[in-house]
Amino acid sequence: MYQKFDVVIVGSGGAGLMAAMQLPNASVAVLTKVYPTRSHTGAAQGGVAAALGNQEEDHWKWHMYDTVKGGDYLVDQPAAEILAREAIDAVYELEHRGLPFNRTADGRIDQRRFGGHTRNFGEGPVRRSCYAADRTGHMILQTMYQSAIKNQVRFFNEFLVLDLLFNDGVACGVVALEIRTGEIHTFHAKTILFATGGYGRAWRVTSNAFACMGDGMSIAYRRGIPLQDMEMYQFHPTGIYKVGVLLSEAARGEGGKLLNDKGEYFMERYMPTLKDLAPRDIVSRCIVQEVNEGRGINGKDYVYLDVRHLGAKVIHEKLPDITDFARNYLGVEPITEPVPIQPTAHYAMGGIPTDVDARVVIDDQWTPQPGFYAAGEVACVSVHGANRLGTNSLVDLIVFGRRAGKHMAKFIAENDHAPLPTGYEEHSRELVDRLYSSTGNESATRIRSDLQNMMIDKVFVERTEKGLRESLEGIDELQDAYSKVQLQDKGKQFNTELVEAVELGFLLDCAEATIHGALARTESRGAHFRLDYPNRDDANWLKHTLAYKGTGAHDVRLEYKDVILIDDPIFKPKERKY
Amino acid sequence: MYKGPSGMWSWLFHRVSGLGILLFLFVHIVDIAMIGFGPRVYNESVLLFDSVIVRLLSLALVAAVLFHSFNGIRIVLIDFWKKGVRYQQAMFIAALVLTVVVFLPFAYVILIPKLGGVALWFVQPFANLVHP
Amino acid sequence: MRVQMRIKRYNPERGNKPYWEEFRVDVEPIDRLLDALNQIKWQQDGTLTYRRSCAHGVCGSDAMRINGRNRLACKVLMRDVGERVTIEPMLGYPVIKDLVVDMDQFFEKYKSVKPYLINYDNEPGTERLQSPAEREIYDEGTKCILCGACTGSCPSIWGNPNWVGPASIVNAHRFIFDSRDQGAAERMAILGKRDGVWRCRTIFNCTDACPRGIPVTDLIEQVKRAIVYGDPKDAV
Amino acid sequence: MLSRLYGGSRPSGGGSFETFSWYYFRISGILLLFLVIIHLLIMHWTNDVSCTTYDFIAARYANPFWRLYDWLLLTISLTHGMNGLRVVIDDYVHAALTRSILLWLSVFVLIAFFMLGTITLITFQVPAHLNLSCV
Ligand SMILES: Cc1cc2nc3c(=O)[nH]c(=O)nc-3n(C[C@H](O)[C@H](O)[C@H](O)COP(=O)(O)OP(=O)(O)OC[C@H]3O[C@@H](n4cnc5c(N)ncnc54)[C@H](O)[C@@H]3O)c2cc1C
Ligand code: HEM
Ligand code: SF4
Ligand code: F3S
Ligand code: FES
Repeated sequence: MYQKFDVVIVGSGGAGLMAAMQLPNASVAVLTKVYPTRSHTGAAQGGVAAALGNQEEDHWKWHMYDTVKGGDYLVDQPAAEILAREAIDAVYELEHRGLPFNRTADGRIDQRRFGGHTRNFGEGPVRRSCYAADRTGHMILQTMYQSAIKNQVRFFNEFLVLDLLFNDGVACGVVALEIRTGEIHTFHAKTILFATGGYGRAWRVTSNAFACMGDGMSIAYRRGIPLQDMEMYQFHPTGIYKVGVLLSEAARGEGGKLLNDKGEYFMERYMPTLKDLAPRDIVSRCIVQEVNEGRGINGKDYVYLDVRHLGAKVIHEKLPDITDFARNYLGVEPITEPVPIQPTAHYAMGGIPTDVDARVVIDDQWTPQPGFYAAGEVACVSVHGANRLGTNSLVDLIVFGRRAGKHMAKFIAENDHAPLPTGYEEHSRELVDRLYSSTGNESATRIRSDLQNMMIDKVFVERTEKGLRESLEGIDELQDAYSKVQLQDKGKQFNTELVEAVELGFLLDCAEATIHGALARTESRGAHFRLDYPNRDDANWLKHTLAYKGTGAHDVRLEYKDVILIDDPIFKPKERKY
Repeated sequence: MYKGPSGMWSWLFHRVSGLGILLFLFVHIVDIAMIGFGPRVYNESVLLFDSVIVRLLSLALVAAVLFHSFNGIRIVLIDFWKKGVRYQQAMFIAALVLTVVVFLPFAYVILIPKLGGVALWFVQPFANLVHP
Repeated sequence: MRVQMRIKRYNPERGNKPYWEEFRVDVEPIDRLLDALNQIKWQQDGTLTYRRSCAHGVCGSDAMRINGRNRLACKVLMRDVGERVTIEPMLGYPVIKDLVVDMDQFFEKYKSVKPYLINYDNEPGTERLQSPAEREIYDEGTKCILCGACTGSCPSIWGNPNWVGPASIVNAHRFIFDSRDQGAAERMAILGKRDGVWRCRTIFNCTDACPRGIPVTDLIEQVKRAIVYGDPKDAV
Repeated sequence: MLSRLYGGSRPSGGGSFETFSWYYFRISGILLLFLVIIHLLIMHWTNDVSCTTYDFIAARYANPFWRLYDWLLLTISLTHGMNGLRVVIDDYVHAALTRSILLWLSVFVLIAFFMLGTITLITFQVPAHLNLSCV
């Protein structure tokens, strides 16, 4: 089926919906592979940072500083400035749309502390995170969906986008599979926004939803668009052992501590000042080091998060989610027992490169790809650099989602529909038909679990040349195997086996770009820690990786792009100490 | 049916009892209307109420009315008493207990004149129907 | 532990009658029911169809009828369901395939109660003020993840699919009782109609079913009182 | 500033028939509670059913209070019960035509029984001689 819109937004998480809100007078279609309120944004717990200064003095510049430093200086600083400045308005916009923030006694939006957010350029913690109980992401998603209903946005729910169409370098549409009927649809548009989220499912232990399969990144990548800084992947230190479900940083914010097999609160040894509240990359690395040195619990690959000393009252009142999750998924009672945790794959700092208006840029010259936009976790602006601060992702969604929407409004006023290229559905039909008709007898389950195990063994918190090389071979083998995947379910209607198989293909691409980028980057920075190159190397590596899909079967071409710094001594790269 | 401790049984009983009472009400209006036809017609029609089987039915009616009334109060309390929702389960049990407690003496009073008949009815179900 | 899973299957493309199928899985007691379903799908029968996304009870994808009660498959642990478990799609929705039900009408009903902030005043430069106490009044309703478990558990909806259902009322409540909102009267007028709140006969299945622990019936009763009294203020 | 609580723009909701119907259930229910239980006590407790003969009824209706009492019982229980029936029909019958046929039918039944009961109560003439067996 063919349909025509001004704007097609792929993804109904925070980024996609925030953009949709800015386009009240355009014809907008939002395509999503799950119902809008099932998007992964709903899982975010902690909060959204903005220097409102409702609780104590705060300044957007301080926020910008924390963002740049937290990202280990791989941050494009003008983008970080926009993030910190516009966060304030974006949060007010959400409030006006009805978001039920917690309130201060005088009726203002309440704010609390969060890891890495400081006052006066690193002097001490500041209350910057605006929150709605322990479900800020859920409230953002609900509020935006409600707003979208009010504005009568057209949703296409349970549509899996398969391909992005270009005509002469101008984006002009997407092709999608309607999951319910198995039909292929083409959406012709003047502009397209990708807001498809991350790819945490590439790791066995992850906080990410099943839907986080890197779809948008891979679709763009297959169409010749680079993926930026894919080696920068954040592992959150406190995921529930084996399950990966996140225990929010709030647990450590309230005073929870990490414990090893010897009964030692080991963070005190590594980071004497910030201890357990050091940034996520650092804490994750310390956990892995403990495990590697044989101090994991019972010699296994996990440690404890201990909140027992906080007492039942604090645990019940301030950490209800944690209690709930620990009881539910481990059968552990946090009031009397420590909770088994391990680092869990959490957030992609990298993604489709964009400028500050969310326009996709395809090379080191910042050449925009007309009509194509990306925002949210799928995009790399880059405001998170090598490590994202807690609560900064939601800021990213609302600030750059908003800018994307505003810029698209301008774009559609100035441009007409580019015609669709010939045979525009061919590629997608082939993709699907190949899976239907394959008799290769390869199992998607096998490939997926091999990939997830490999990524957690070799492309995790600590990386080495040897491991990365092995994973390079591994990914090539898996890519080959993937072309032989065979389905049991040959039906058309609601074929989730087909959907999973298509997504697996996307996931492999993202893993591929990640591994190539990581192998090439011979330094340690933020979340990318190389045992064989343990230091940051600004002379050679203060630059973004751009990974392009090559022409051969397993080719990946790497290019690099400078990090944009501003001329201000405060923001000059220096050693990151906490 | 939905499993688990909810208010579903109370709703089902309430609905069935309400409709049951309504059915009886129709019958009752008709039989009272018989008084308009004079004593003979009425007395004969009302004789029916004396039979054992109908006595058992009117027992059911009493039970239905009692449960429906007490549960009706429970519903009103749930609706208008702000804490009512919290105690719905307890109030359901209370309604059941009250129903039984009030029902027993009623049953005794209604059945006692015919206890012999009741015993007989179990042996010879139709004997009393024809002539009580 | 070894568990027998009895699953109600339905595939519109292969014959048109639902049927029961049994699977055996080996699971850990603290595995989620969703893990067991995945195990079947990935290792035994790729055609088994159900929705899932977040896997930890916050997205609302996988509401289904588990041993006769509506639950999220990712929030139920295997040790709590016993060695035989019966899984069906939720009642009250058309079934698309296996455990997947058609939620379109559910969302249409949700939309019908105007589940968004209505405020006709000009937007202030900063936030609209709201005291913590005012915020607290509508807190419960904000937890809703639109999983549909409540609506699918309600006998009123089994009988009358047009009924607006508990989930919509919970979300209407969330705005009716929000001090920043000015659309209470519009919503109350909608909910006062034939398929509005009055179809709720306080059956409480919804409260049992809600995976977020929302006191659904309580909120519905507050809305009823708001309509009867004509003012939300008197209802809580 | 926080006094903008539930600002002026909240006219009263409700007022529709369904709202009234719901309210009526509760009010009539409470009234019925008393009327029915007293009725049951008189009919089944203080008297055995075998005593409720023509003469017994006639003796009661000699007093206009009992006529009024029974008329209230009739009216309220009939309207309450028929309202319930209407709700049940609404719940289970969805075909528009069948539904409206049934609803009209129940209106007719309601009126018919109401008339029958009312006429009985009004027109009944107490005979001169009563033969009370039980009292
Ligand atoms: C447990 C957890 C807690 C977090 N807590 C915080 C926090 O406290 N603060 C913070 O700032 N950040 C937090 N984050 C990170 C943040 O939630 C995410 O990065 C962010 O929500 C991503 O939003 P998004 O809009 O980019 O994408 P998503 O919300 O992931 O949405 C992606 C959308 O794209 C759609 N989609 C994807 N592929 C396709 C396709 N092929 N076709 C059609 N549609 C498609 C999906 O249906 C979905 O609607 C947390 C993350 C996790 C996992
Ligand atoms: C004796 C005191 C009575 C009380 C306190 C009472 C109370 C109620 C209440 C509160 C309801 C509403 C239920 C709801 O909305 O869920 C109701 C419903 C109903 N009542 Fe009564 N009632 C009484 C007597 C009667 C009588 C005498 C009849 C029969 C004529 C009757 C028939 C019905 C019916 C048919 C319903 C509808 C049931 C439903 O919708 O599920 N009730 N009653
Ligand atoms: S109220 Fe509860 S059960 Fe109902 S949709 Fe919302 S979360 Fe689900
Ligand atoms: S189950 Fe249904 S009847 Fe009301 S209390 Fe819940 S909505
Ligand atoms: S998968 Fe999200 S609620 Fe179960």
